[in-house]
Amino acid sequence: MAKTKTSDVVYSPRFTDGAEFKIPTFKLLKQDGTLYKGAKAPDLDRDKALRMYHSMVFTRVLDERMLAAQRQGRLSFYMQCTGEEAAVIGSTAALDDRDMIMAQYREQGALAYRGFTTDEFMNQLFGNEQDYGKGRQMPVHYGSAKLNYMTISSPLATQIPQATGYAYGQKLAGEGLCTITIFGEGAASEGDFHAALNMAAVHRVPVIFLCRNNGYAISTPSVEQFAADGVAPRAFGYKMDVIRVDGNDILAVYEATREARRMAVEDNRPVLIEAMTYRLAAHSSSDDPSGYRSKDEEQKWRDQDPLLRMRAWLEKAGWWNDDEEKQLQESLRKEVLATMKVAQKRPAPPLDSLVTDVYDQVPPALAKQLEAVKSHIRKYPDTYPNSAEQAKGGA
Amino acid sequence: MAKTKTSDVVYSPRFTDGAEFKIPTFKLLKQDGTLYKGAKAPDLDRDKALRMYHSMVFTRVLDERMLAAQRQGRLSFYMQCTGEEAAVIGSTAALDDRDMIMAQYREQGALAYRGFTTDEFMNQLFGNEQDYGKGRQMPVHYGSAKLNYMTISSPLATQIPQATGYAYGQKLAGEGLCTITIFGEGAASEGDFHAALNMAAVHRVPVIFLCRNNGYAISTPSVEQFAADGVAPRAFGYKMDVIRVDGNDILAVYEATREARRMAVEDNRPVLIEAMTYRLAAHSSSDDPSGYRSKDEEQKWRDQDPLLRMRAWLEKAGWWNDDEEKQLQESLRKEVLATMKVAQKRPAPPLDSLVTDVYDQVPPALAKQLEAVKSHIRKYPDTYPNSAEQAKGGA
Amino acid sequence: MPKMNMLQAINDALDIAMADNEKVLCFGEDVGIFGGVFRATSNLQQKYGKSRCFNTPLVEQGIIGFANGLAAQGSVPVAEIQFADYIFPAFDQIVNESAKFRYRSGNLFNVGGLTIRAPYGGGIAGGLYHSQSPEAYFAHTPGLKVVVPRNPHQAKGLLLGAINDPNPTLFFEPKRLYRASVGEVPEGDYRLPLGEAEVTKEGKDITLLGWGAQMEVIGQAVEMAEKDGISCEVIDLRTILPWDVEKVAASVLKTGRLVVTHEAPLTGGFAGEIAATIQERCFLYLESPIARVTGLDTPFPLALEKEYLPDHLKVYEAIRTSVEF
Amino acid sequence: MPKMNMLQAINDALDIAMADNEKVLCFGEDVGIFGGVFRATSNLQQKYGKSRCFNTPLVEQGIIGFANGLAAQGSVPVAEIQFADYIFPAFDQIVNESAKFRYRSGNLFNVGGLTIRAPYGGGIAGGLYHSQSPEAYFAHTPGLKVVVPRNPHQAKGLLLGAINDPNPTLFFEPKRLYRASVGEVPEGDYRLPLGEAEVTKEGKDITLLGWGAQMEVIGQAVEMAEKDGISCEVIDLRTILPWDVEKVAASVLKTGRLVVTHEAPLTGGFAGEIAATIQERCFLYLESPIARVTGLDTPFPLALEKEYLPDHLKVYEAIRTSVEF
Ligand SMILES: Cc1ncc(C[n+]2csc(CCOP(=O)(O)OP(=O)(O)O)c2C)c(N)n1
Ligand SMILES: Cc1ncc(C[n+]2csc(CCOP(=O)(O)OP(=O)(O)O)c2C)c(N)n1
Ligand SMILES: [Mg+2]
Ligand SMILES: [Mg+2]
Repeated sequence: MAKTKTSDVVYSPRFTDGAEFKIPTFKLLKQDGTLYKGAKAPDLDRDKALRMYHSMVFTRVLDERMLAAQRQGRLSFYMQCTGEEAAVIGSTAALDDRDMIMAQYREQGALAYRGFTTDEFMNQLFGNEQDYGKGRQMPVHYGSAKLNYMTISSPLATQIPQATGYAYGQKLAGEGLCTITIFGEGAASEGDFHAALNMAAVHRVPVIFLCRNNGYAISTPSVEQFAADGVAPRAFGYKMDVIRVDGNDILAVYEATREARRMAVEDNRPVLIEAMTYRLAAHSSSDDPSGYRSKDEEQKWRDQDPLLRMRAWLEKAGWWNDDEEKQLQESLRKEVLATMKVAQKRPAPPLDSLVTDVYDQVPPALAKQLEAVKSHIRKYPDTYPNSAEQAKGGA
Repeated sequence: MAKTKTSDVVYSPRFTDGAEFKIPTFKLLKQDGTLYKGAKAPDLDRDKALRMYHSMVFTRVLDERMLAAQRQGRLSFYMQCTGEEAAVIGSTAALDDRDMIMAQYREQGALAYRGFTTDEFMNQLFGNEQDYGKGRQMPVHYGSAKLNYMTISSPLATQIPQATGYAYGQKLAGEGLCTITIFGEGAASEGDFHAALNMAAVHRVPVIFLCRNNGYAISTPSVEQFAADGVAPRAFGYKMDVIRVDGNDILAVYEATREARRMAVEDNRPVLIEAMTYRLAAHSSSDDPSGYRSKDEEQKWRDQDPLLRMRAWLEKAGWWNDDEEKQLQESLRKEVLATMKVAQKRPAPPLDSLVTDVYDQVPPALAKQLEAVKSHIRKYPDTYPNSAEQAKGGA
Repeated sequence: MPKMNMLQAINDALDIAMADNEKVLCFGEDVGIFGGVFRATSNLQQKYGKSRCFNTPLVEQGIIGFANGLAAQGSVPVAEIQFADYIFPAFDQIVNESAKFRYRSGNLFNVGGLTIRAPYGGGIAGGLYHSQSPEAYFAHTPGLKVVVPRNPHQAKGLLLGAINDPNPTLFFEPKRLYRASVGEVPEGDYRLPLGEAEVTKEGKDITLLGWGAQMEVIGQAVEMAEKDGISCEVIDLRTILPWDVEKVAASVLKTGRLVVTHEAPLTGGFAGEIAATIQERCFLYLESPIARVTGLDTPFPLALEKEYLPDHLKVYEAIRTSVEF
Repeated sequence: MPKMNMLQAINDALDIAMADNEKVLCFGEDVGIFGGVFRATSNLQQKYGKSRCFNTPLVEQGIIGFANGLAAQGSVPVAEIQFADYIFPAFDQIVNESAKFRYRSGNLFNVGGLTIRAPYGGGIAGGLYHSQSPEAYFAHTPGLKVVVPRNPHQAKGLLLGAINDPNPTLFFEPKRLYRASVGEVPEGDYRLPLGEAEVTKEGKDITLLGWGAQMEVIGQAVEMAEKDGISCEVIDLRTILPWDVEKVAASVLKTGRLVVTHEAPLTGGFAGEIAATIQERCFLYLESPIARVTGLDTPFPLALEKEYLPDHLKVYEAIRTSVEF
């Protein structure tokens, strides 16, 4: 019901667009690896810090190798996390590993941090018979039940209200877990985003909304995506706590998410985090950004590389050095290449997977459709070389 | 692209939900008809003020009579504007009559102000052959091309992004006109609302978003609709100018809308207005509010009746008196009753209207379907008494 | 057995499901303290608390997105859409998400626990936005189940079947029957199978097929036809997707004639799918063209609702035409 | 006549429409300076300015809502949905609004100027979210027109037809053909009629019916069948709604056999509507059951796309089966 306090009354029309109410950016770490004056590093031990950094380097190496593989025609499609590793990995590191992650498609760093193996990555990328997704989705649509990483879905923003629902279920279950959903500033324009935040605030759901504001949605710059100062002020519309963070500063992202998680789990207060970052690579292997942005702009952000920043911090802490870096890079490169070669050779998923998982069980009419496909393949085995052998089994 | 100003940086995580940034309510007129201290009445001449007041009284009378007609079984359904006349009529009065109005369903006052005749109202309510909508929509789904009032559509919030588009077209046409869209605080939860505001802000569209925050969406109180302090703070998310106004204060609504219109038309700045008001009646003739709110609460708002408030102001200005009031009420009641009786007796829309207006022309297959219906009716004329006569004409 | 109307039967089913499994949640617009605009969720909040039965904000895409997430988490959401006409803002969440959740993840995740309830259909002077029958839109979407009950007994058993089915299920309730259809309803938990049509009357000259409120219409038409000496077999499809091809084909192989009826527009309606499948399965046995008695290819009208609806006389005429072909 | 691929033909049509009428606007995700992810709107912003060709925020329901409002105002919006798979968030604006705008207002208002363009269909290794063929969802919606071109010449003429048609029209572009289909395209403005199927090849033994990219598949199958001595009549439906019943029925009355093919799943696909209508219209003339060669009742696959697709061999087999029935 409408409520007004007398103290909140004015007698001449006063319009406001909220611009005077600035949301500051939270930062801890400078590019040279030192902390800002007055900043305090989060409570991270060496092991955890190195786990985070390893995941960053792994993600970078994976992205470089797989883009190259795509260019060589080994892979149909690829999307890089490059430039956004701190936002994705810093936030994941601040969670309980049992918390659910519902991401967009550019968050392979989160999965790497959770322990998705190189082999698991490759199987999805090549859609082979060991892909958990059974070769049904385009590359980078990873998922892992055991790592609590929801399978990626291409339609943008659909996972955002789902995260609200998932977290509501966690709240009822009472196990002290929460859900984080990660998405781009473009996806945040979808109606689903608005629904998700509003419902989370009304029902006090333990969910963290992490927006990677990387400046672009494919070719569309954020100034054509929204007129406001980023996505953060939308939280006010739902009375949701919000923080803006330097997305290239892994310590700040970690700290912001740690505190957000506490608010979500202990107080059932959903939180919006806007991580200001930049997509250093093309949107995907199908995209060429030179048509819509300048090399200068890219360079400005390359100078803010989140990996170099974390590395500098680790080195200053005495936890990392050039040799270790070289060795890590090399071993990861080797591992990625070797694993890729194996995965690429694995056979495609079985013909029966054409009809499984549509329902919990294959309905009779669909089973007949599969039989018809098999008998057709038996007639023209040369045209369907991948499945000709398997079709033989048919009735 | 991501922008940060150094001055906007913090070095420890600071969350905010914007609650400290209060949006005040703009008021001018007290319930006793005097102005608040420091308030200045808008520049309204006697004729305009009386046009506004007449529309309010007409709307109130219409609502009372038609609800009674519904109770008597003359009408299938009805929805009242009662309690919200100031929000609807005050805003409409501040527009150019050529501006487009895209409303929800509870805004008959706007149409009354524009000059929709009692007969036009009745034809729609009874869905007779003179209904512009050809008896296709439930009662209260009015529309008028000549009065620039878009035909009401039941699916909530769909008209809000449409208003953005309509106004964009007006901007290109360059005739200095704008669009206002009026909707409830419940409808503002739909994804379409978010899309509409964002697009309007990005494309600098001359559109006014007027939210009637009347405390309820059917049985759902606004505290279960959103956690924030009303709908107004959402404007910040889009960097849109917003004003909150006492929706029962017709002078304040008028003044806020007048200024909003100026901003929209002269500066291409879309504006959100949140009018705080209350639905004094049931949601519709099908609803009984006693299941979800108290008589006390209703009484509190009845004491804020916007009609009584305006009347008191008019009387203080010497523009209105008891006699005139009595006479107006009586003549309007008579007119509504008399017009209703005539409209109710008008025949239903012609049988052919079953298939017209689906497309600009009736497609051949659909014309055949109509023929089949006609020949069926000819076979069973007694079962379809309303159209039996017309079916005779068939092939 | 107690007598109930369809709303009571639905309320009873929800009550049993919530008592049986604390993971069952009911929510949607006005379903909380108010019990829904039709009162199908009456007393559930009072009984099971605000955390398990509650109002949502007015945003269908959010309701179903939220429900999808809950189901993926292992809860058993029963989401209400206030009118089937307002399910379309949630179309993406249903068609791209609910329906494809299990498939795209290779069965790592699923939203099998999801049930979406929505009143649908005409005959209540609701006009184009309170009368639609959108089942065919969803029936073109592999991964979904679509169920429509014809009376209180079926409504309770099928709804309990839907809630317990491990697949996302749309449950369309013929709102014209909410209070009009009254019948005996067994007490306690019972579940009718999804995916199975029911022969509600045997006959030999012609098969009549429908679902939901059309079953009553078929009943009246059949009564007239039987007076003419035409022996009618009547089938309630009950589950629109995946549908029971075998039972329908078996009947038509016997009778040689088929009339299918639904309220939705003809073009693209589900009767088309049935006719296409059955003409193929029963080609040599068909004695006359498969007839469809449906709404017109227009939005749902108001003043001319009576003329638009596929009523018993239109069905009766189709029977006669088919038999006299 | 110059040779063009389908993208160039579409770009040419948009260019002509914008030059011809300043009320024509093109917008959608990435359609501005970038010219769309497939480059169908290349150079239009450069030529006609940012106010007539522009990027929108990433919100399909907003894009179509905005377009509906523009059309109601008298503008002629050509809105792009980046992939047909992403049209579903706009389903409500299309099905409840665009389709019913004129009807519900008694023709006071209309959105006849609206055209919605979207690349659709499979064969590009796009998996379940970059391959869908959603035409049947819209074909169940009176008030809409649904058009699918088969080659560059048709694409340009039909798109100009759609933009100038006074009804809201969905224009689905077979993206597999965007660059693959190259052909002669007349210069300047020409408009192909909506609602008319085209007989692209005459024959007497069997009728083959399809639209979009399936026309190429039909072509290959027919070539095989004709080598077997089977004379095939080929029809491109072109407009799915409202569809040209007369032309199809006339052909089947002549040939006695019909095969319909589309990529979308079988159940609820538009081939069902066609089969249902034609079995009724041509009952006594049918020599074999009407066959449907379609996608399976599953989401669109990736690794097994080849096996899923209704390719020329499957169509050829259907022809043989029909003729040998
Ligand atoms: C509903 C929907 N619409 C459109 C697309 C096509 N699309 C894929 S990614 C993308 C841009 C997303 O931008 P953003 O959310 O900022 O994420 P980023 O790529 O920058 O990480 C678009 C338009 C889609 N996948 N889903
Ligand atoms: C998309 C959609 N969902 C649900 C409804 C059913 N419905 C009609 S009015 C209403 C409540 C609207 O509340 P609000 O917007 O606050 O307007 P008010 O009635 O208070 O003026 C609901 C849920 C609808 N018409 N459209
Ligand atoms: Mg982005
Ligand atoms: Mg309200």
